[in-house]
Amino acid sequence: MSNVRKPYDLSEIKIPRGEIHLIKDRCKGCGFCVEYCPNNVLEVSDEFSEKGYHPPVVANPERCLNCGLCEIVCPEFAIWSTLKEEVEASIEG
Amino acid sequence: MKANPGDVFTGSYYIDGDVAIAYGAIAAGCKFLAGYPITPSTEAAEAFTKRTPEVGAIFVQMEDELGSIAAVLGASWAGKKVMTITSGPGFSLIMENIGLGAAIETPFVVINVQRGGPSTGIPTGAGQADMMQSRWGSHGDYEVITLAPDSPQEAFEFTIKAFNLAERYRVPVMLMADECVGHMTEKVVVPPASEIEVENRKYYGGAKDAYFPFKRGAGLVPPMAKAGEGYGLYITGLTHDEEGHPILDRDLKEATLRASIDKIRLNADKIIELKEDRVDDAEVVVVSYGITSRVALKAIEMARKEGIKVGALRLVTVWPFPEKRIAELSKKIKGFVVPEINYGQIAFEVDRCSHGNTNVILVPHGGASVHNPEDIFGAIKQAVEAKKRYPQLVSYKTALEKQISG
Amino acid sequence: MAMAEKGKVEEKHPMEQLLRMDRMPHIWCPGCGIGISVTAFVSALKKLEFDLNKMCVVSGIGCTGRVAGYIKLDSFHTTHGRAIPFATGIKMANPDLKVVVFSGDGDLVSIGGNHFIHAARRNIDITVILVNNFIYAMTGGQVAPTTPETAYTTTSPFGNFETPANIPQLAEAAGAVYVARWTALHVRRLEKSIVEAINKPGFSLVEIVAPCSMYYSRINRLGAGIDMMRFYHENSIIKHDEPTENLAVGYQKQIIVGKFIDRERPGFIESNRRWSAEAKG
Amino acid sequence: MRTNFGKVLSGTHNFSGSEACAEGALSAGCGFLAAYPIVPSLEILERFSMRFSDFGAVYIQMEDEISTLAAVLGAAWTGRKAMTVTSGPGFSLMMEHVGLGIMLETPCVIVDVGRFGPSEGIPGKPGQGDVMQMRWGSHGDYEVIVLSPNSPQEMFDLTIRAFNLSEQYRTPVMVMTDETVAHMREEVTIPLVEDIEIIQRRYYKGPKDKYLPFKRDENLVPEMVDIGEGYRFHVTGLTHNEKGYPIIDAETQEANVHAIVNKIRLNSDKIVEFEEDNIENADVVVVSYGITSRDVSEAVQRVRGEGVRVGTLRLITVWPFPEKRITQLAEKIKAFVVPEINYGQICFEVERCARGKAETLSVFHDRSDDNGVSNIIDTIKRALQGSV
Repeated sequence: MSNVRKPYDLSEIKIPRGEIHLIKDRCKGCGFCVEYCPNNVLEVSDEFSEKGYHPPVVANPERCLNCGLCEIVCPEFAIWSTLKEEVEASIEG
Repeated sequence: MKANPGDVFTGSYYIDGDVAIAYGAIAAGCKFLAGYPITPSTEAAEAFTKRTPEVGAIFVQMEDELGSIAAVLGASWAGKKVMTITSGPGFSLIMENIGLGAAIETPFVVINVQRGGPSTGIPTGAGQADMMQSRWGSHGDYEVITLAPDSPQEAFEFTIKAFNLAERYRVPVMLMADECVGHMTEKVVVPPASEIEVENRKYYGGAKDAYFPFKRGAGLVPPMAKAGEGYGLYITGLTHDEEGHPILDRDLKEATLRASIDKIRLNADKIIELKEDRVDDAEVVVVSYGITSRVALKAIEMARKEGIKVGALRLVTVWPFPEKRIAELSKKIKGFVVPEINYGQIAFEVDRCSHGNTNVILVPHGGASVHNPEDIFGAIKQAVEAKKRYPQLVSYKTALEKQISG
Repeated sequence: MAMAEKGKVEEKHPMEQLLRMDRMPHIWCPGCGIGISVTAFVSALKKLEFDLNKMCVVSGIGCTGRVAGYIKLDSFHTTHGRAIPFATGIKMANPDLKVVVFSGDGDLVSIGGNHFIHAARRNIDITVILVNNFIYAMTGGQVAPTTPETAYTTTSPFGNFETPANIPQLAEAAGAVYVARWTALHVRRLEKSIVEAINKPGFSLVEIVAPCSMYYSRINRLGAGIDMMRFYHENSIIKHDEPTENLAVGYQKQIIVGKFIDRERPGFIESNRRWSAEAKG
Repeated sequence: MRTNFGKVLSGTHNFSGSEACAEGALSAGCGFLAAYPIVPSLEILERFSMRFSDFGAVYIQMEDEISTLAAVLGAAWTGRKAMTVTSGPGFSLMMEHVGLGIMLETPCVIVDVGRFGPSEGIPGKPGQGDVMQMRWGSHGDYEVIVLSPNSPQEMFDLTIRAFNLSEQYRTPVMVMTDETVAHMREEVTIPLVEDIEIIQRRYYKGPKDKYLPFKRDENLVPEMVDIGEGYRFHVTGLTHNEKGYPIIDAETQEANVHAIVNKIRLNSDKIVEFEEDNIENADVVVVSYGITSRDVSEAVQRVRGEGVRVGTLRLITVWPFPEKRITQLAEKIKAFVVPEINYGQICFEVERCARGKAETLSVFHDRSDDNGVSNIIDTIKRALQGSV
């Protein structure tokens, strides 16, 4: 977009890409992680866990920024993210 | 006196023991319940609460059990029939004011739905380990009455009985249920009000300025007066005389304490209630109370099938203890078997009252479940087969105990 | 398949080092806010700059009372209402320890109300994390000292008519030096407050308004835990330094959150030492 | 560790029972006392609050007796020897935490200065109405150790013994005294520090991650660790396994109760202590404890002058009760006489253990009555006549 000015340090900014880890059988399907993921990485799956809950599924893995909110908002210690890579920022992002 | 029809929900219900307790209390005319939630007794308070608007009763959920029992004592002196409902840890917390209640001769009912202990223990499992506490848990000397129901139907009936005894003797009455009875759902028949005998408090009727709160007539139980009716009551937990004044430095003989104990001890024969089954020809008598008496029945049938003559003696009132009856039986039989969901409480009392005339075999159980009838049966066989008089109370080694102690 | 199984075992949640994984799964219901309070606490612990071996957690009875059993520090699950005095004993006997009381509203301000007042008054150097779910959940949903007016519980079947306790106001009046309140939704801010509270010398309190998705929400038909979280999202407002008299919580009304008190007051041990020194001359 | 034993007042002093108790506690290494003021136990806290800083101990007056015992239990887990002091009503308030102390198997000492009860009773007069409460006052099954001193010297000695037993068996131990013993002033000899026998806490020394708070030795007693040493242990008042984790099933409950009860029952012969006098050839034995035993001495002196063969048995440990000895004596004598400042408590236990072999006569020992001692004498005589 031409009307967006390009930050002068754009080349230095690294955007983290996270990887979601999920222990499905700990999930009790409360939906907090799905609801509060700021980048809508997660969705409720149709799958059943061992105890009959619907665990989340990583629907948009490329959008995870490894912010860690899912980890802290999950009451069951079932989900967390780790840093996979850092990518160059771009204004199209 | 008959129960007030408005308080009796006549009918046939399929309810648990806790709810039956609430119905019993309401039928007995209880108009004030103070309590604090504790498993496994909470359902009783919940059931009571739901009925409060219909019968004009008050339920207050206090900040803790100490508050609850104190409120109960206050409400009793304001003229209501009162109770509190609790379980083990809460029961320990009310100990101080049980003593106050006994000292100032206040009628009230305490429901203890016993769970596994000590401490927090097993909240959802049965126990019978507060039986001695119900008699001895507060400091100083006092006497109380303790009842133990073995079914929801009895939970209903005994709650009424508890209120009647409390009012008749101006004394704390403990209904010692257990988690099994509290949570067991069975048919409970609530008869019409005309068939429920309810006793009301004896109030003083004389001149207001001549009223002494602890002055006894022939019957050992002093009549009561309500707060706020011009009697100028002076009630204290300090040791007091007939007028209610503290005696402190005066001679103890002026104190009414002895009389407050004697009103139970000397009336024990009238208070004590037992249920006996096939005791007359028995070689062995199983002494039990509460849920354990139902388990014992099974063991008794097993023994009878093998030709052993076993009788059952069930304590309806656990305190006062049926001293005389136990002593009498001890001379005739080969042994008592005492199953309890504890490591020996009432068994010691049976042992004491047997005066070494017969063997006493405790069947212990740590709690959280009921006895295996096999264990009680085993103890019955041990009692029949015993060749000698044991030097002291013996504890039957149950399968579970064997497994644990290796 | 075997590979996958193996892979599963190797997956380790980053909080596991501070949790008793042999006790999992925990007892809390789906959508309960206590689990989030624990994750916020554990994240806070990771940010602290002292030896966690020197910290212990004391709980009373109730759903939140079970927290001590899941945190892998020296931990005590004590009697109902008495977590604060138990913690006081620990702190007095060994002032080098950091002591955190983690318990519920009924436990700490009803049956334990007296101890709450006096520990704050003495300014005992402990941190109290109080999960307020407006109900006695462990025993099946009875009215609590915090139950909002008109809310239904099993022992207020016709709606609660009692005035609930305003916990931050109580804490302030009694003498607490740090008082904050967040909902279970404000996890990051909550985490920060827990760090601040633990680092603050003296009696600090963090109240967490949390969903009881099983009893409070079911009896009052408020939906699942997620629905209560959405309610917090829409109805909580951050007002730092708000006078605590304004912090009462009504039934499904606005919840004011933030840090309300952060002040200095001599602590019990400090005063005790000063007085002893003076007395000795 | 923190105790400065240089401050132990070795030597002979004229102490009240309360002062002796406080000195005994400090000499035993008591590092923590929490209490709430109640007559007639005040003098113990007063003495302690004057002296604690010399020993590096901690003293805190809590908001009530409930919190007091909770604080003591918390303090005990930091490695300090801890104690509380109270009287009747306060003791009743402690009942729940006696159970927690038993369940967490926490060493601590509870001193109950008996006043006349029930309820507020007569705060300034001695009572022995808490003796059954000591044994049965908290809910659930457990066993306790209760010591009963009858002089200021014993207030000193038995307070130390109480700490020793509590450490040895990892259990709360109670010192049951009474208003008179607490207030009477007598000569008390405090030995040299090296002559005071102290049993230290048994600590676990294995690898930190292998510590099990309830793993038992052959005496069923588990080892302890202190908070803050990196063991990261958990303990709970719920029924628990060796690890200290709550387990809700009958088997764990049985194992838990079994251990708590039997660590005292199976060791009771080692714990039980009593004192006998003129037992040989006695026709009547007077069983007593605490202050009552001193009145018994006087009564017995008098009747012996009349040629009555009477012996005495004084309980030093009231619980565990010397069951076997009473049964043994019952075979040989005609009757037990049991004077107590209550309407009959330990007499029931004597009666039980006598197993019908000897009679048991209870005496309400009214110390406010000039005839207190002669009531005991009369009962001794009645016991002799009754059986002849």
